[in-house]
Amino acid sequence: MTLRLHEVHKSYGGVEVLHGVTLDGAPGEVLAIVGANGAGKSTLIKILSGAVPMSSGALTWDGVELAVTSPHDAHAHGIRTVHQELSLVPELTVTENLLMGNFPRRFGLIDWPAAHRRAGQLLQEAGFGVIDPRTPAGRLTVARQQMVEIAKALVSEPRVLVLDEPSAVLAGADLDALFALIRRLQSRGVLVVYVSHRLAEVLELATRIVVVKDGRVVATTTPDATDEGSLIRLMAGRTLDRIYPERRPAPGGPLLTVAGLGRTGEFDGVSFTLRAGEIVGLFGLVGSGRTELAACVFGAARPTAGAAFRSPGEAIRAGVAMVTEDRAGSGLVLGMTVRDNIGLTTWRSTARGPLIDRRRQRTDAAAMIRDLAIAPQGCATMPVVHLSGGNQQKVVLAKWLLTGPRVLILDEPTRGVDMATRVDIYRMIDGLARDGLAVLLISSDLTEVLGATDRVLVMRQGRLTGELPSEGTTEEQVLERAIAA
Amino acid sequence: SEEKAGKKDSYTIGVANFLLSGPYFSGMDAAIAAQAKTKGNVKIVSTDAGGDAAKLAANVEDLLSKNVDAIIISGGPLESAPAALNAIKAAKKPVVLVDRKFATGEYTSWIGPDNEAIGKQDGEFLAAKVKGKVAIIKGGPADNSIGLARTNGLKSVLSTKSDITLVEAPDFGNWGSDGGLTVMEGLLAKHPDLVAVFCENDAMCLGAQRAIASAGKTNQIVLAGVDGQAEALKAILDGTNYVVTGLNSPNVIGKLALDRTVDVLGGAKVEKDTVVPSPQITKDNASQYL
Amino acid sequence: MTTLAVRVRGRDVTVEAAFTLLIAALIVVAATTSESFLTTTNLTNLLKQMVTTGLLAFGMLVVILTGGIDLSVGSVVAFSGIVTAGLVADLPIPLAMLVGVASGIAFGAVNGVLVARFELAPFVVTLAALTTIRGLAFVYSEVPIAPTDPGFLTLGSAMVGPIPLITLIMLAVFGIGGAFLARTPPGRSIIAIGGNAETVRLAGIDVRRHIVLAYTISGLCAGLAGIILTSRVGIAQPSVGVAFELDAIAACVIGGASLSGGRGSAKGAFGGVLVLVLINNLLNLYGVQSFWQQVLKGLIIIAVILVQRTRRPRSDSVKGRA
Amino acid sequence: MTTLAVRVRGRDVTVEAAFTLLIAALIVVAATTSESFLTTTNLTNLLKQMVTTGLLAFGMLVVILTGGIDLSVGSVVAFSGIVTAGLVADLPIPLAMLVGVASGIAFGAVNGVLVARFELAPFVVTLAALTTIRGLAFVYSEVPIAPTDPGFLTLGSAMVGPIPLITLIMLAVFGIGGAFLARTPPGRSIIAIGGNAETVRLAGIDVRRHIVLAYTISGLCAGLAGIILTSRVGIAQPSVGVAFELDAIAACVIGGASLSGGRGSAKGAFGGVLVLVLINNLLNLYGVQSFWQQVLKGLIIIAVILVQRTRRPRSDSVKGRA
Ligand SMILES: Nc1ncnc2c1ncn2[C@@H]1O[C@H](COP(=O)(O)OP(=O)(O)OP(=O)(O)O)[C@@H](O)[C@H]1O
Ligand SMILES: Nc1ncnc2c1ncn2[C@@H]1O[C@H](COP(=O)(O)OP(=O)(O)OP(=O)(O)O)[C@@H](O)[C@H]1O
Ligand SMILES: [Mg+2]
Ligand SMILES: [Mg+2]
Repeated sequence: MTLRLHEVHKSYGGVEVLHGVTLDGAPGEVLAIVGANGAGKSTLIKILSGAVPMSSGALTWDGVELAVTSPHDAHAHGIRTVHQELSLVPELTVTENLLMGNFPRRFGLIDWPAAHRRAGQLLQEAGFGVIDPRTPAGRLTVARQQMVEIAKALVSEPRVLVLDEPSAVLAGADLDALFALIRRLQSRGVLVVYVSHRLAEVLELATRIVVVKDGRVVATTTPDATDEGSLIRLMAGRTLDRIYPERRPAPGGPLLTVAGLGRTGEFDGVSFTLRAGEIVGLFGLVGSGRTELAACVFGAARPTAGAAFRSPGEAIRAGVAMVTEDRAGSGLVLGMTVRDNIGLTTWRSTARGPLIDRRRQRTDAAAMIRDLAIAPQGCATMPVVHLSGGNQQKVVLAKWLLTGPRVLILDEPTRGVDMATRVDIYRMIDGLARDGLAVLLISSDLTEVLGATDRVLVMRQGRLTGELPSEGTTEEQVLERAIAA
Repeated sequence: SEEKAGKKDSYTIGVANFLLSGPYFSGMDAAIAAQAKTKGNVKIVSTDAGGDAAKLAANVEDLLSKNVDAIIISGGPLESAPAALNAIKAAKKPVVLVDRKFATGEYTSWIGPDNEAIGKQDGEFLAAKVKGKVAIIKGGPADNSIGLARTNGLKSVLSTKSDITLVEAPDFGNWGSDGGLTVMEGLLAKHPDLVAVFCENDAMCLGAQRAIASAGKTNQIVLAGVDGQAEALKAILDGTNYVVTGLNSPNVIGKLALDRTVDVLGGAKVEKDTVVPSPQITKDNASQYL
Repeated sequence: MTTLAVRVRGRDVTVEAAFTLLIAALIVVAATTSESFLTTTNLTNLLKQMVTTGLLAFGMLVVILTGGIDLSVGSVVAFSGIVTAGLVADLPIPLAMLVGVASGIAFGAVNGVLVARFELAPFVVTLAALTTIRGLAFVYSEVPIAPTDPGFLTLGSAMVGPIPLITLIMLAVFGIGGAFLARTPPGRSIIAIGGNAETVRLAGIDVRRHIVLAYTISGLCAGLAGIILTSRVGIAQPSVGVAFELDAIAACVIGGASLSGGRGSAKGAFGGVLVLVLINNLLNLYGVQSFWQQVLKGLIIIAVILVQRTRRPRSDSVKGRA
Repeated sequence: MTTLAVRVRGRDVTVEAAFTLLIAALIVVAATTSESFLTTTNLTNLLKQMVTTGLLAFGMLVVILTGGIDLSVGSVVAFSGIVTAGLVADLPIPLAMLVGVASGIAFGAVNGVLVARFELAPFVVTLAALTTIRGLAFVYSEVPIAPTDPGFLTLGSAMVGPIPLITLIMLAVFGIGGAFLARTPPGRSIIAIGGNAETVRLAGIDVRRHIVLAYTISGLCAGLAGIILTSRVGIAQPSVGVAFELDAIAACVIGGASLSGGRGSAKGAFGGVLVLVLINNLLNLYGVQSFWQQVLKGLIIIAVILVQRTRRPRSDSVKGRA
């Protein structure tokens, strides 16, 4: 019994992005797909789920061809997918998002009490019982929305569960819940297809690992037969001697001081100072208030206690830049070209008279595309929505780096970014700090927070609960302060 | 009490305008109000249906809610407005129609012009003056029977003349000067050899006159309109190529209508239908209407 | 708008409090400042006057929920009315009326197919439909048609107790339609499509079919409004219904619907209809001069949505969306 | 719409090929089937008749790009025209015209502030403005005003070589306006706001100010259109301009603009204006009777957007958005 994708080709507007991919998976397997940003992982998954049609190739189950031309067909064959981009309907409740198309009915009408019960049960079974099914989905944090997305795939006992970077926005207990869920499904004979950039996780979960590069399968291996280093080499085509650059903290004068900042219901009495040349991590569990804190510091939201910038414009003029966590919602104008997105922060400051300096915009964008290795080739004039997730993240980064900031706030900057590029980003942050910038790195990735920073601020339920040097601090020490006593 | 229907010392009269946003209709509304002022004991409540038959019915209902003593319907939408008339009848109030007469339905009295006669009048004037192609600019839409009556009047005269050919503009001028202008421009492109233009009202003719002037054909084409709008009278008086119109004065009709309504309320026996004559206005007599 | 989530027997009952208050305030003002307002005649008038806008507003709401718009409703009203009036001569009245409604359904379906299947912009599709259908109404009959059969007027004038029959029909549409939107899978799908069509597609639901359904419902409501209007006025006119779509859309938006889809409710749209009808009625009862009526009507609408808005928690972001 | 990216001297020149072809085809059909089409009179008519829709369409485009809509333009045309005509008696002509345009700017700014500062839905705000401003035009003068000074007619009738002055003014608006949108920071910001206002806000750009600017530009264009129309007709009417907004919006959408904002171009909108004006002109030249004109006009518009659509690579998702 195997599911098989055979010689799958896919072109977008004449450009081929998958060049004949063949892979198969059996019930009870966890098949991991890894690859650099833009390698074609999500495209493959969209084909498997019926979201986009393949240009040529076949999908078979036990040698019998499955006609999957729509998500509906995929569902009918028991293939359920959690896509990379969050796409809940924000106005609707969790229940409705979960049961869309599968409502319990009485006399033809939706039985709402039964629906809420069923939704609660689904969440409970998935290990996400903390979520109230009656909440509008838009009110949930990104992490909880992701959990809802995952629970949604379990509505009708899938045979194949496809997860495209489900862990990118999860951390701590939520991540554990996800792993436990995957193992349970695996033991029930479900085929799990798992895409992730977190290689440690892949090595822990997978029964087999498929490495995709530039739209081709370049290797198939098992966790026993490989390690992170070899995987990165296969994906990136280069060796990475170390992931995090060597840091020798030498903080200069204070660049940004936050004192007694608070916003009712979100965080309270937060004070810290960022100094020139240092990288400060901000760790906390999901919902601890880090994003709101950053928004207030940057002037994007109004604090109710303490003073901060009054508008993003003021912050930018003062040399502060902020990469937000929600790239589709507040980081990018998806329909605009990569070049215009990169130019958004600078077209005014670099204008010549009333006109935008187009030559400068072009060269600046080109430089950023080169420095951050934003793929694919010639993407400067492509709408940013056509880029892979990781590359979109890099575009956001590029936009802010161009403002020449002295203080850089990064909210989950490596979410969805492949290992090789992450290493580039860490190097770049390191380089910026060496040039005298102060960096605040907000992250839910504990390894990253300890590896890439000089000291770590820990936040719990809207309050700073600790400050630790990164050197010599263990993950347990950080978690201890992040988790409520 | 001694106060029987129609024997009060002061009255409120409701005016249900079908469409106020034209100079003719707003003039009518103003004339009725002005005449009411002269009476001293008549109050006017006026409504505008904005050209919507259903809204007219609603407005009539609102007026009846206010318990007006009588209703004047100005520029009725149709050949008939059964529901509105029924409501008025049910409320036992008199209703006086101005401008448009209803083909069916019960009303107390009607005062208005004979639109076909005005068209005929223009036709006879043109027949005596020109030979060749004569264009017709209609106001629209196709169910507007006032315009239709005017055009039919004109056609009834001119279609019998062998030395005149009629061309009808394919699109409507919507009763405004801007529409008249655009329609005329189109006509000129297709029929450069026109000798005269008839418009269903003066506003359109004023626009058409501009188009003719722009095309440098002022000496070739004369214009004939309907209504007696001030600007048209002036153009006629000035001896331009605007040569004739037929008076359809809202002032005269409005004044008569108010008087008629008050008479009805006073219990007088009145004439049912009153045609207000529409004298032909040319350069010779235009000054007396300005 | 502030929404108080009240839970009744485990169900969410969302009370749009500020809006209800607003309408109540309008009514109180009306009742205390105009003697005529609370008379039976006037209240009956109000009930009748809300029917056309009400029917169109419900259909419009369904389309707006998908993120679309239907500009053609006024023309459909005219077409359905004139065809029905024309057929009364040859067909039994109920059958003639059925044909009128069916024509509305057909036009709606065509709009829906063009929008869903051919992915054309709803605004342009229905604007073109507005023009074409209006033209067809004139092609059918250039002149108004007054059916002589007095039975034809029954629908428009019948009373059920103190309530006009046509008002009951409209209320039924809102009742059934509201339940459709709130409690049936297709209704929920239509709302979800407006929130995020791609999500709905990925959930295995046929988005296109639901969009067609939405436009068809709008056509059905417009067709129904057409025959009711004709029966009420007693005569069908091919030129009736110009700009009806604007009031219908305004009612939905005043009632909290978002023109980008996914947000809006039958209750809200009904409230919007009430607001519009009350404003017109009041201005008439006060005897405000017609041009000043227009000036005031616009200002009052702005005031109404401003009041709603101040009750809504301020968002930090600015959208500037329709 | 297929866009061929042609690179000229290192610059991207996006040629909207299918659309240009379509307009060319329309012109060829016109020229070969109607003798009158290529006459000087007719071509001059075309040039003049596109001015009002053109000016309104550009202003509308700017608003649509932000994701908004401006329904009030027709009323602004009427107000600006009647005020200008009224003031000519007391003021020098250019000054009177300036006041007319300024009134448009003021109305636009008020719309913008209501949308941006108070976060009200553009559709309802500008619908209310449509009503109020129309009322104000009638309050200013119920009857048409014909300025007696013949100098007033100059603007509308002057020719620069074979081209009417007013056409040149409109072309200048598209030229300068197109450059504004494509090449200046506020222009690009307006487009980006339509794409994602929150992203733009976080980039330190004052979103509200730009939204106000967009509506002000629309008001300015409508004010300008008002004085030009009055000068062309020679007489100002308070009732002019009803439903002008529909043609303006249609032109933008036919030209590829998305009513949800962020997508659209001056070139496209201009093409849309051409399409609409050509359709009207052709139907008249063929002598198609009025209501058949309506029927055909709608069908042709659908055909036009269908042709555009088949040239566009199919998207995988269904949107059904306005
Ligand atoms: N709709 C589209 N139109 C054009 N090109 C597209 C489209 N979607 C994806 N692509 C291109 O296809 C390629 C593969 O993208 P895909 O999203 O599958 O990458 P991925 O492996 O999932 O990357 P990531 O790790 O960043 O999520 C990329 O070059 C991307 O730019
Ligand atoms: N849209 C919303 N509506 C209501 N409450 C919200 C909303 N977004 C966040 N919250 C709440 O605000 C608090 C802070 O959330 P925030 O997203 O800032 O946390 P965070 O630490 O940045 O977490 P994350 O890892 O998800 O970014 C949490 O209690 C969360 O539940
Ligand atoms: Mg991906
Ligand atoms: Mg966060």
